[in-house]
Amino acid sequence: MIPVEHFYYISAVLFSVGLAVVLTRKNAIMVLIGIELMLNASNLNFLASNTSEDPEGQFFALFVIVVAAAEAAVGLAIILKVYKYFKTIDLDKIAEIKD
Amino acid sequence: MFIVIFILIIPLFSFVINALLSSGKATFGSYCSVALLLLSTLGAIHVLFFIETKVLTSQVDWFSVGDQSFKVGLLVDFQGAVMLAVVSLISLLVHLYSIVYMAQDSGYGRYFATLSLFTFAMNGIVLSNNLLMIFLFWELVGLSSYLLIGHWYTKTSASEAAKKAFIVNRIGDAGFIVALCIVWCQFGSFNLIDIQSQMEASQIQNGYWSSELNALPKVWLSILGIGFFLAAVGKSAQFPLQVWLPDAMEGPTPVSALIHAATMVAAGVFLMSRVFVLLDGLTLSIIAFIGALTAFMGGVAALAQFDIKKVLAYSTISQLGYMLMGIGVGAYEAALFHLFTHAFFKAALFLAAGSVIHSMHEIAHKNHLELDAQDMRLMGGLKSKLPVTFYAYLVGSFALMGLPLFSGFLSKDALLIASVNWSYQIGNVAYLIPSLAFVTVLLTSFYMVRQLLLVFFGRPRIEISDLREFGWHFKLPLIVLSVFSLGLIWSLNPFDYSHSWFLAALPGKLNVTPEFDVVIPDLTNHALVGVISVILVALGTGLAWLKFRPGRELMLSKTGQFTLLENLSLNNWYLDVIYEKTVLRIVRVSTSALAVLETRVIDRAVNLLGWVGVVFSFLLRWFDQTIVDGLIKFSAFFSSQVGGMTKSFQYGKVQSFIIFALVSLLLLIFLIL
Amino acid sequence: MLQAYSLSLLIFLPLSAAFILAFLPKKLKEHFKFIALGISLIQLIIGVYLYLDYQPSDALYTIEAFQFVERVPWINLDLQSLGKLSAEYFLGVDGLSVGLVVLSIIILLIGVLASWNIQERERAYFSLYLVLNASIIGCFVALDFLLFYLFFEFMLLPMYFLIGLWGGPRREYASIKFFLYTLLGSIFILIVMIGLYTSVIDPGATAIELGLMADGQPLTPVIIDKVQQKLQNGEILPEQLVRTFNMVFMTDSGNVIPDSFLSTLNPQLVLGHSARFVGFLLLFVGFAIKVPVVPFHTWLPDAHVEAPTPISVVLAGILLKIGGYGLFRTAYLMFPDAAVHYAWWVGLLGVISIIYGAFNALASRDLKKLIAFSSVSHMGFVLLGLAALSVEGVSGAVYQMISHGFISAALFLITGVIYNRTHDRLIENYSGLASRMPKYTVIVVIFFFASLGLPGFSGFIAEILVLLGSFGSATVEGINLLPRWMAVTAVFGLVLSAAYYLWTIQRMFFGKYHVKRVNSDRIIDVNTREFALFLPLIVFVLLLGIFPSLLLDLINDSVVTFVNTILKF
Amino acid sequence: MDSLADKISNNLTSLSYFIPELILVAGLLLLILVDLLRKKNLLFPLSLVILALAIGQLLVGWPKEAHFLFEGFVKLDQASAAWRLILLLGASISILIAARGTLKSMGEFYTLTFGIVLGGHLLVMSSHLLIVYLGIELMSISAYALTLFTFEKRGSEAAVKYLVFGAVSAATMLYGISWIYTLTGSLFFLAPEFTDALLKSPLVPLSISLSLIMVGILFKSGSVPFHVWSPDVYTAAPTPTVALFSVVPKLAALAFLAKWFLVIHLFGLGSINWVTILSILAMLSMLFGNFSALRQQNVKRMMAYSSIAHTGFLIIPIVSLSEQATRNLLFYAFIFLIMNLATFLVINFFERQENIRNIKEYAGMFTKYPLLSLFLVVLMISLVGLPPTAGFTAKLLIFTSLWESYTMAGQPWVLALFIFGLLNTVVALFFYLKIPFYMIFRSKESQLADNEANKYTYENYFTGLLVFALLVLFFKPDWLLGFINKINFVF
Amino acid sequence: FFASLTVVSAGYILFTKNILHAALALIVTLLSVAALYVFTAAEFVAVTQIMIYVGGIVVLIVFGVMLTNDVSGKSVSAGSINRVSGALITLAVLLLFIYGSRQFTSDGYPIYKVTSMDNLGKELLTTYLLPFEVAAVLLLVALVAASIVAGNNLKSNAL
Repeated sequence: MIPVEHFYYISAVLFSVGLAVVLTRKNAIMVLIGIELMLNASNLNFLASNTSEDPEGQFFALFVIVVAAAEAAVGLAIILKVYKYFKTIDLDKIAEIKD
Repeated sequence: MFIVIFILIIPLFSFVINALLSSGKATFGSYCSVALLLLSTLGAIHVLFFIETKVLTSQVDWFSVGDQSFKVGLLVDFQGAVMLAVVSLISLLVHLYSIVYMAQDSGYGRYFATLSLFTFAMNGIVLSNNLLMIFLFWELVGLSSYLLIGHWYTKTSASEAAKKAFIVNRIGDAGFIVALCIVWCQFGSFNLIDIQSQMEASQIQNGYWSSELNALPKVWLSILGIGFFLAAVGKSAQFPLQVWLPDAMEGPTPVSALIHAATMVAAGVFLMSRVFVLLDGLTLSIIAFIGALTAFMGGVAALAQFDIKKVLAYSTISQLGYMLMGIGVGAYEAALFHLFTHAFFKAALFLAAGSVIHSMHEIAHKNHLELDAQDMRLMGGLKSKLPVTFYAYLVGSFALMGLPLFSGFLSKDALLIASVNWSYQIGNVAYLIPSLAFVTVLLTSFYMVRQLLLVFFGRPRIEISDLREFGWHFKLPLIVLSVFSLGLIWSLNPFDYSHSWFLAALPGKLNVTPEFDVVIPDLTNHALVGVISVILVALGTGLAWLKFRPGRELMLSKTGQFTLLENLSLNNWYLDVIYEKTVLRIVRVSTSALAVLETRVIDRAVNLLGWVGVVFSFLLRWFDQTIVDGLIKFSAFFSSQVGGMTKSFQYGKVQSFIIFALVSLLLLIFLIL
Repeated sequence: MLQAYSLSLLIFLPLSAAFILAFLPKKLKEHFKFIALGISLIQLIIGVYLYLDYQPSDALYTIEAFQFVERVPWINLDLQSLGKLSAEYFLGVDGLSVGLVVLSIIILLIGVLASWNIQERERAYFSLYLVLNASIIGCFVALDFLLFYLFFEFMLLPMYFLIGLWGGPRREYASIKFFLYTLLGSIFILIVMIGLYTSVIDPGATAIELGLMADGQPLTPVIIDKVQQKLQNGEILPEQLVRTFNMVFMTDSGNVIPDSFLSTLNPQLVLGHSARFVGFLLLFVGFAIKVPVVPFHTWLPDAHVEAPTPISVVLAGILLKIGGYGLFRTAYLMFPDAAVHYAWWVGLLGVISIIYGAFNALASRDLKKLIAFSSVSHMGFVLLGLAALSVEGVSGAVYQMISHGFISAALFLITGVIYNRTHDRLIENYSGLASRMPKYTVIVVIFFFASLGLPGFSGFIAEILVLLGSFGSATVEGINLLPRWMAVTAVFGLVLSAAYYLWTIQRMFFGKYHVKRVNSDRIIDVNTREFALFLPLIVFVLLLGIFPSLLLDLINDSVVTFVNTILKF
Repeated sequence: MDSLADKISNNLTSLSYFIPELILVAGLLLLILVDLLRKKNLLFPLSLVILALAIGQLLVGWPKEAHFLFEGFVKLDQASAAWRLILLLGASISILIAARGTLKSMGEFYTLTFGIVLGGHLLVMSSHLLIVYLGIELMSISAYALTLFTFEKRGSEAAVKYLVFGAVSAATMLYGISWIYTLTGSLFFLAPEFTDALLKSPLVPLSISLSLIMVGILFKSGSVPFHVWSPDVYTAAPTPTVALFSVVPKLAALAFLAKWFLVIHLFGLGSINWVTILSILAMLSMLFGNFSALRQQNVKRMMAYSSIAHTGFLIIPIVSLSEQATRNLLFYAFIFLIMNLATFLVINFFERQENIRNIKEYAGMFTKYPLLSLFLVVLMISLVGLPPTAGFTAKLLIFTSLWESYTMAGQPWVLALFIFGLLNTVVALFFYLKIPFYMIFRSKESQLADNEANKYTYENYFTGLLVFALLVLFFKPDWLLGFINKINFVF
Repeated sequence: FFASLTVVSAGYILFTKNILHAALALIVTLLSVAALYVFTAAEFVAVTQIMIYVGGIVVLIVFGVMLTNDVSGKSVSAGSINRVSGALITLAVLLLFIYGSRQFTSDGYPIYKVTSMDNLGKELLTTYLLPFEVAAVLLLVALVAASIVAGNNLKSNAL
């Protein structure tokens, strides 16, 4: 068996990687991918901690997956829209609104 | 008592009548006021004969503050009654005189209104039984003086003179107010009689001056006296505030006679006599010294003037100096005596001078000449043309010089003796005071004789052939005033003031200042002093005769060179210049400095607050854009320098913000931990 | 009927009129001013009634000490664990305020007359003016802090617009400056207000809460004592405390909750200072801005210079007095300990204002600015008299407020007259006006002399009282609150005021007639309407100068109570 | 474990308490249907009817006592009922704002609005972190889409920024929740066991996880430092939706924060001083909000910063930590709702009618629309917080509770917050008065006043009504507070 | 093994330049995470993960990539920004989290209990009814949102 700490470490690493992706990649879709990674990290945590009779963590993870799907759908739709207007999805090139 | 109120109120009526009448009926108004003033003069004389040594007083509540009440009340004692009579009489005569003198003036009604207002206010000062009321009327007198000096307001010099007079007076009033504060604080009352009795009861102990109510450090007693004295200095044109009086001659001449010679300027002396009990040794010495100094300075300043009225003005200053010196040496009754005699002869002189000036105007008008009607260098030989004027002037001058048989001799004698006695008592430096006084006697006779000679003797310097003296409006006042300048009116023995009915009627010594007991004048030196003064008068007359005897035409050219002394005299010791250079300059500089402070510093400091707000917002923006973004920029820069991995400096906004948020989050967590 | 509702009437008449005005059709615009005038006249009648019917009373600061009282519950919140909170619609006047109310009514009436020539946007102008009217009077009669604060703040807006819309060339700057300053001040006041009402209870309502008396029963001193005793012994549960905005209860230190923030016994510390002292200072600054006291005065010259004449009149005549009145009613009465403690500083600020204002007036080239600075100088006397805490001083301060109300109103009307004609207020551009405008000159001379404290005019009485009072200031523990040099220094303010006024008269009115950069044809003397504006002011100034008891009898008892209340502490 | 039948019946009973939400869901479906049927005209009235129904149901079924519903996932008490009422009102007014403009005929707009409201409802009622997460996500997803409804370049940009920021926040929050789960083994945060578990938890992970959760909440409420999305979104999104964003998600998040704050405050026993932290955040919010607003030219952007500042004010009663403070929070929220929405109503009017977006363009509008301008002045005064508007009363109340809290606990940061908050009011004056300033003092030369034409617009009436409410609530705050006071806040 | 696979593939996502590669790596990551789920006895979740994520989300993403990149003709890659700051932050976060996780009190080797599918279903429709319904609504809303966003897109494309 794997010690439970390992799950936590892996989840932490996963979250960090996700975060790094979000922070450093210019491409909006990459950012979305990063977010998915972060969500997965959380899920891993939930499941790792779900030791009792009550499968609370499992359900939570399930719902998170569902929400992630919804979010990804809307997110991609928005990105497409952006692409239509800006002809790019580089986040740093999207800067129309000024003070 | 009713009659006293009546006397007080009558001039006010006169004021109201004149103020409300339209300009068409101004003459009627002026006669009205003459009639009214006649009434009040009669009343005053009635009171004078009736009063003797009684002291009439009555008061009612004016308003109350807390449990203290401020009262209005009247006080008539002998000195007040005499003063009242003098003021009323001279005022009556001046009103009468003015009817003709001002006949051509456009501000006729205004003139009479203010003149009546002045009479009212002056009566008020005389009759008030408390200091607050005195102050009230004191200021009112100042106001009417202001208005009368500025009567010809279109003349810049007149309006400036008026302003100067009021402001300088105001400085004195500041002293009055301070003194009032001290009195109120110490006695809780302004009533003169209360003050006197409370002052007697008060003590000086351990450096504290304690009355029933309160105890103040001793120095406040001196400040009190100096405060009152400052008021008198302002009003009575003493050094260093005498500068306004010569300028005040810009006013119509009757006004100068009434206000700036006879009555108002004497109010300072009158006030000092009213508050005499409150003066302590230090104050008295200061008063004596300033008085004597002013007498001397005024005398010197009068020496070389060419303006007929200015000579008289400086002479007034000088005489007022005498009076205050008298107060200072403790001879307040002598001072009052001189006040009254001076009032008459100086009024006579001024009115006579007015007559001369009026005549000169007449000449100028007839001959279409542009000339200064007050310049003595243009006069001369008027004796025959204006006989009544001349004799009035002569009598007045003799009284002023202090020749025996004239009133001035009596009162001046009394003052001189008092000062001599006082200096005996004190010794040392104090001898300076009688010495100055005696020198002034010499100066007085010199400038008066000079004036007489220049104006009335010799050949006329301009064409005066068709000159004619004016009617009874002029003559009557001149005659009456001249009569009052004779010694016999005042004392049966014209050589000895101690026989004067006036001095006899005054109550005994008033001085109760705890610390310092002023000596009772010792009359043994009487004869000596009298003789010395007469000799000095003769000397002065001689000198003047030598220099200005008819026929000698020297130093009269307008372009002539003046000696140092003459310059000093002509310019009144350069006091105006000095004030201009110092006091006014300081005020001006500090004013503009404050104005600069106001606009530059204070306003800015406050705007700074707003500005800081704006700057702050920009800072925040800068923070938002530079730090938040700049952090990223910097990191990009950093990485390009160190790592050389990226070639672009681009940065993404959203992600930068996320970084910013995360940094905040981390900070937050560290804050917690 | 009138007795019971006169004060409400005073407030709501103009308010409802403003409302009606706002909806009247435009074609009636010629009549708007008559409506405003009518309202003011009705107010005048009520004011006269107030003045005549007011009975001086030296009752201590209880409800009974006030007259024409109207007291209706307004806000009653149940804060449960914090007890209850009550704000009332509570109006009333005592000697301190009755004179100011009458003054406001008169000045506002004159302001309407002075607005007769307003030609643009009459509807808005008169509506705002009436709103201003209501809030000013509200300020003076409100005895509930929240109500007072409401009126205090409410005043700002009409003022802001009146200056900003009908003002001079730099009006926008001036109005925003005015607004910000006063708002900043009111924030300070708000802070203290919150502190106060959380610390003070309403003994009456608390008694009802405790069952000591039934609802509707009159509040007797016995009950108050009982409640206060219980309060001080900590026997009242927090839920039963009825916290109040009532200014009268705030005045009584017995009503302060012992362990509260502003407790009199052991006040808490704020930054090392007693909370009560800090509270006093905040209130002081808040109102000092309004007074204005140097160095919080810089809004005043701008606001005055830019404001239209009637608004300057109201601003100088009344609004400044609200600052002074606020100091009396709140800062001093509610924090007597701090008032005594800071007397020296307050007095110093007063003296500085007097001298500083006078010097600046001397330096002003603009006539209106000169008068604005003279206001600063004269209001310094109010502060000085107040700081002295002696009966004379405080009476003088109240007197000065009212006297200055009349005089400064007249002075601003005076500048309005010349400005109306020539649109130029620079003193140096005029000379010898007396020859062309004799009546005007007479009026100017009268008011200038009144303002510089000539006896016979109201200013003299006020200033002499202040000086007497501050010289012999109240003693606490044997030491005078104010050193004597302050009074002595203040006297020189009088000299300076003579200097700047006389200099102005001499420059503008005397000498040969000559004007620069101004159309000479427009220099005409005052007309009848303008003269009618000045006449009542002359009468009042003279009346108050010659018969001070007309006013002093009214305020005397209240002043004595005021002083005793503070010194008793 | 309860039997299956029990659970089902439990859920069915729960449903009866859930009628407003059911109406919303049903309405949502109905609207989609109507939209599909191309009955565009029906949408607007229908949505209003649905909301009215929901409000009516809410009032009719006003809970007498607290219920845990659906196996304890939500807690229905009076406080949450009040919040739901506020959210429903906010949504209704927002939809009314949309009456002028193109949004009116877009079915999706209504659907998504309902989605946001539903999410808000869940959030304020939640007693389980899963519901919290779902609620927030529901709101967010709807909001991302709504941002785009201008269908222009800037809208899409704002949307993508919003999306990225929001998704990261949500993920962060989720990670925090997962840690909390690890720590406590339960997510029913209102249960006593949860509190006990928190108390026993080690400090470091606890503080990290709670901070992470805070990110999500602060993001939704738009407070510093998680505010950066809001200016862009406010600028670019259509005005009615901005109005909606400024009220519904924000207030829902704050309501949840109020609840959550009590949990993590742990009766003052915890080792983390959340009061200080939130005080500082509130101050920062006011600071950034007000000062940044100072130099804005765009009205909506200014309002964005204004609402950030208001978030700071709204946090004040939360940190005051008393029952009364919670009431004051409700009061403030209600007033904020009215004044903010009314302002957006006016802004929307001007945007549509005059195509005005920048403050300077308001010049001369006073002569053209006197009444509306007057209302706007009152609204701005209310937003500043001056009498005689309810904005003042609201501020007074929250500062009172803060003051009380300071006198009780004496925390220095609280005092700082107190003074700082009040001083911020002055700063706020600057920018709020900018609009009236331009409207009244600056005039456009070419404009002719045609009052009559603009007198009777529906905006006039509606804004008038809201403004009137603001005034009334100043003079008689007890009417509302009396109502709020009846609410039982015992948890 | 799966753990290291997860980490490696995630790292690849982070560092790869090609967005398609990233998407593929995401699949690997997700699969290995799913495998980890299985270790925690959550088979159902693992299955869902594979179905929704791999089957749905990743496909979506790949579509997204295709749609946004090939049209412009640019290379299907994405640069990176904020490298240093991003790395620093990430590192800090990572360290913090690991430091935090070390403090969890744990029993070392927990025993995960497999919940039967049956039970899960029952729970989902009873205890988790509300979240379930909410999730349904959420999906609906998301559908509407995505359709309006994308749909309008098409519409305006058509125009």
